[in-house]
Amino acid sequence: MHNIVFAVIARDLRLALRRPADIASAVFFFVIVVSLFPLGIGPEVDLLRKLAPGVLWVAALLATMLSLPRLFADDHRDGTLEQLALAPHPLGLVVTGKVIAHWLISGLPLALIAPVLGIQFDLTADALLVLTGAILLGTPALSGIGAIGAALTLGLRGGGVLLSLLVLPLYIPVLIFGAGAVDATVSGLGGEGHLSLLAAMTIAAIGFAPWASAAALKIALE
Amino acid sequence: MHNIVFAVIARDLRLALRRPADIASAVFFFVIVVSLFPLGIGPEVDLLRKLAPGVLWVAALLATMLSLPRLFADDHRDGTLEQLALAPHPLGLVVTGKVIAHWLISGLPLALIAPVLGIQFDLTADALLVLTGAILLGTPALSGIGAIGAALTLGLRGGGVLLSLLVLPLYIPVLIFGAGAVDATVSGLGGEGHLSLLAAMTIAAIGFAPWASAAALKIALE
Amino acid sequence: MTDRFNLYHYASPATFYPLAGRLIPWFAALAAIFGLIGLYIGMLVAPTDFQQGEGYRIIFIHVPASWMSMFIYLVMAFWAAIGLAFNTRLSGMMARALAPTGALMAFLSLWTGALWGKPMWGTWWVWDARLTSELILLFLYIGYMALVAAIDDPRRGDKAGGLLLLVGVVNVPIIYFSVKWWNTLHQGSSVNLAKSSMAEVMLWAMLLVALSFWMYSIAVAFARVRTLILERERNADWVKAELAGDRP
Amino acid sequence: MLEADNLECVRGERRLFAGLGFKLEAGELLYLQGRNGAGKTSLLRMLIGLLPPETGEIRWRGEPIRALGDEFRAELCYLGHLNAIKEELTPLENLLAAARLAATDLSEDAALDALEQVGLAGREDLACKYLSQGQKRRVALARLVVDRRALWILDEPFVALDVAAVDWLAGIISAHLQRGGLAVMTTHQPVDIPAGTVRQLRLGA
Amino acid sequence: MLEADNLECVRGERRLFAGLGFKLEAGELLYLQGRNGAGKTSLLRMLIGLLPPETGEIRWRGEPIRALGDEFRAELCYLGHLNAIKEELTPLENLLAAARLAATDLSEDAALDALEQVGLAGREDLACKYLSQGQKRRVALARLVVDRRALWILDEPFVALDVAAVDWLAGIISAHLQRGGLAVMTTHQPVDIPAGTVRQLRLGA
Ligand code: HEM
Ligand SMILES: Nc1ncnc2c1ncn2[C@@H]1O[C@H](COP(=O)(O)OP(=O)(O)OP(=O)(O)O)[C@@H](O)[C@H]1O
Ligand SMILES: Nc1ncnc2c1ncn2[C@@H]1O[C@H](COP(=O)(O)OP(=O)(O)OP(=O)(O)O)[C@@H](O)[C@H]1O
Ligand SMILES: [Mg+2]
Ligand SMILES: [Mg+2]
Repeated sequence: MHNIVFAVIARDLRLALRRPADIASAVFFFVIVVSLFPLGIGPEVDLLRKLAPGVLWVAALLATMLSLPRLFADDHRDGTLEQLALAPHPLGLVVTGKVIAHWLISGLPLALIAPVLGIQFDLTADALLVLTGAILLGTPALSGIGAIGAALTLGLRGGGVLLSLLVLPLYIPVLIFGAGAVDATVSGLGGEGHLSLLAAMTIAAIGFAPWASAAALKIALE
Repeated sequence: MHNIVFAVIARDLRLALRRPADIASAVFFFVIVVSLFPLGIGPEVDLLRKLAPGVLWVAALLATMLSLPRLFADDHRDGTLEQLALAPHPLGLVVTGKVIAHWLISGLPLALIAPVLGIQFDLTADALLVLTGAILLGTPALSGIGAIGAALTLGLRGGGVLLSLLVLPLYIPVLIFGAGAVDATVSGLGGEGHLSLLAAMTIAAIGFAPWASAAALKIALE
Repeated sequence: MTDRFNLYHYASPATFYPLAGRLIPWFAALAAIFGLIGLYIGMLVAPTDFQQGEGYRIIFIHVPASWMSMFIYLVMAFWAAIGLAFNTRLSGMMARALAPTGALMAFLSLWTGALWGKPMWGTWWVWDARLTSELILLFLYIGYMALVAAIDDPRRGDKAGGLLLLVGVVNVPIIYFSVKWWNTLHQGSSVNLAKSSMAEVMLWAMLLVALSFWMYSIAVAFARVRTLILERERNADWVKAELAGDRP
Repeated sequence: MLEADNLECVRGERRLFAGLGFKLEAGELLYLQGRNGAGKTSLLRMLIGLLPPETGEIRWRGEPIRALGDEFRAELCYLGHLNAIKEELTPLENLLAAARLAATDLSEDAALDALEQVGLAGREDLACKYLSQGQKRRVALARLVVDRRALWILDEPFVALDVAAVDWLAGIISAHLQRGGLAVMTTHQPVDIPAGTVRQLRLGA
Repeated sequence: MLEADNLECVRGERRLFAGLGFKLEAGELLYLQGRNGAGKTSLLRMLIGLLPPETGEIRWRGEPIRALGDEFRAELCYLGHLNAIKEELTPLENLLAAARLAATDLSEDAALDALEQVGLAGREDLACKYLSQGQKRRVALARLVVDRRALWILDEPFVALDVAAVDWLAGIISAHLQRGGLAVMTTHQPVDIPAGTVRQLRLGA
């Protein structure tokens, strides 16, 4: 039963490794967007420290979102998705595998690089720790929710922009609690409450999103 | 000779109108990103007013960038690009047409909606005027530079993220002078200098970018 | 006519490979010698600056690294132009081989600059024209490497990468003249051919380190070019012979 | 084994066919004919359960396929207009991944053997994007060599193949029928399937 | 008129062919044959100037095509594996847009007439994404009906067409040859071109 989940993860990771530029570029995108803000806003250190959580989270959101359109599109275009839908196991499991692979490729590297960027914004060690934790906890939810959006917009031309339109509003809670956790730590209130909410969202998203996405995929395939 | 430019513009606009969700979504994306920041950063009005130019410009950049991957990809996938390359006129003219159409679809609507968003950030009438002017002047350069990136990454899987990696650094000057113009107006220095630099960049980009893109397209078609 | 022939002769990977192999040790040795002397003068001989204290000595890395980062980009753009115009095989490989060194130099320039900025300007980083354009240079290097890595067909990769190099070349004069065109925090140019405002020892130290970086870049670029040649021509007879160890 | 009853297909405002029914037993091939746009592909997509018919029902071993779900799909092998191969992976990797995802067993040796049979010996390790149109189709067809599922649904399998490959594929389909398999196939090229019972069904006026 | 001289094609590390040459005069058809992966598509892409040959030269009316550039392309009509139609546009819009972009004149009446000839009457105003595989191919082929350029390069034009459409297309190609046109074509299906001189060229061992 769970073989299929691992088979999908293995295949997606292999495909990603076949073009390592992909993984690297998502991280670079994150880095670049984070560095853009100071550019537009100016160099005051105090101001920057205040912005840091918001900017980092928005950048993580955008980096995740940018990789979403291809989550199912490649498989759709070359006919693999059809074959996956015809395989003798629930499509939801296949999607679970794809969501996990997506997180490993896009979410995890962001969490690993985030503290380095945080240093440049002059965040304290505590805040950095919470930032990393929050991104680790929150990005799986981003991948899960994103999968629903990607499935719903599959095959629609202009899907990329439509997708962000659907997905961004749903990302807002993650953004608020994610940035909130860091903010709370910086101001000495402790971010645990925010973090546990993030964890709850992630568990809900991972459990529920694949099945919603699977239903959407079946509609797209008709 | 210039017929071909108009023919391309007419076709691309017709295609865009066939799926109006596209144009609307770019604008919505812009609106959503701009509204995300106050969420991640908090509600202080003074702070927000300071952020406004940077945030608006970064959002405009990202909205433009998001629509870039499809600039040539659709034509490439269905074989139209080959036919365009085989037509008996310079490919650079074709690309000029596509860049203009791209701007009409993605840049122009942003400039029209930007002042409305600026009001929410409490900008003065002067600053709003300069903001609109700057976006009007700067976005053609974004489309032009973007075309080069789109052409270079055409057909590469994972091109979307690689594309942003190539294009975002080149967008930085536009961002700096665009946001700088508004900043200068807000602080009473006058934004004319920045605006004329923006105009120069746009002229250079529109004149030069289509030919560089055409060369890149020929490489991609080999 | 013979000139032309010679050029093509050395532009052929089969002749360039052994030539580069013979030259590498020389360049490496020169790099070490110049570097040691330069750093010796810079760190021990040059006087302490009355304004900046010992911290200013970072200049002996910072300035040569900044120069090299721009110069290497120009050289890559030159090779790109040759490659696109004459379709020579070696040019693309030269550009590829130089890129990591260029990125390293740009990174060094930014890093040492930032280190220096903290004591001097009270901040690691400001978004002024020179600093920004140097950062763009680093991103251009990275973008170039990512682009050529993403294209499997090496010839196509060379062409696409070459185009990117040529497009990005506008950035180099911007870096160089930014201090003149905009009023920035960053210091203006103080070394020029006619007269130098710097103390002579300092100038010497800096030039020696710059020479050392130069030799180093050539040596590593040649080493990389050799592996690239082997990889690309692995089916050519001469490479097979080379790998089998038949060649003296 | 496979029965269709009173099927109706409506695309947009066009009724492509109605009242269509057939019965197919073990060892039989249904050869679907009809001009371009007659609704052949649409019918096939109904048979595999991806397109719900307007009216009517499709049964496999007597049960409606919607009710069977995974049980039906475990016996089904579909080959569509699209090849369902990944351009970045090599033919070998593609074949192995497809087998794993379809939950069928396939050893590496068997896969290599299948690739040799479809004439891709020497190209097992070249990424599929470098293959020619016909070679890509052959990678997709290699799945059939090792496939032992009962029902094959093939949408224009002969497209892009050269003459030798067409003959070879016809042989593979024959062998499948002789093993007691069923197949539904469309093609515009006249092809001779040497064994098994061939039933014809012509769509459209 | 069209001459190729000592062409060599290398893809990756594989030499597909070398020393290939031919001459084609007005009214002649070059029928390119070869198994899958022999290099037919690659050769066609060389002839249209999109793929630079490793060595050798291609001449049109005695001049190298690289030197001719737009002049050569003004006389060239290429139909590849891909249909080059926009899924969102209707067949009519597609045909008109293609003509404008190729800088050839085409009135709406002529376009409608062409669509009727390819059997798409009644579907002129349906977005192409709703068309069947074969109908999409027919939209692409409609360009040939009105095309009067001298050199046609056709890569497997018969794919996905039903029997009636295959005959029709063979007739269209014949008419082109009789008008004094040239054509280079590949196909794996045996097709009979009634008029004009047919020369054969077989690639690969
Ligand atoms: C990350 C920050 C920095 C970057 C990217 C940077 C970049 C550069 C570049 C590209 C050059 C060579 C250009 C030329 O020769 O005209 C250069 C030279 C130089 N930099 Fe920086 N720099 C940075 C920070 C600093 C700081 C903080 C100082 C000291 C206050 C400094 C002092 C100098 C000096 C003295 C030169 C030599 C100028 C000359 O003699 O021509 N730089 N820098
Ligand atoms: N929305 C729609 N409105 C009208 N007609 C439609 C619509 N969608 C599909 N069709 C028609 O439905 C048919 C689809 O046919 P299908 O793809 O099943 O044909 P086919 O028999 O497989 O043809 P081919 O031999 O060309 O592959 C086409 O005739 C198409 O024009
Ligand atoms: N990078 C590469 N390395 C090795 N071989 C390659 C590479 N790229 C392409 N090829 C080979 O080049 C050939 C391309 O052939 P082409 O597409 O021209 O064939 P074709 O004659 O049109 O075949 P078909 O009848 O299948 O359409 C294939 O055999 C393919 O395997
Ligand atoms: Mg069909
Ligand atoms: Mg072919």
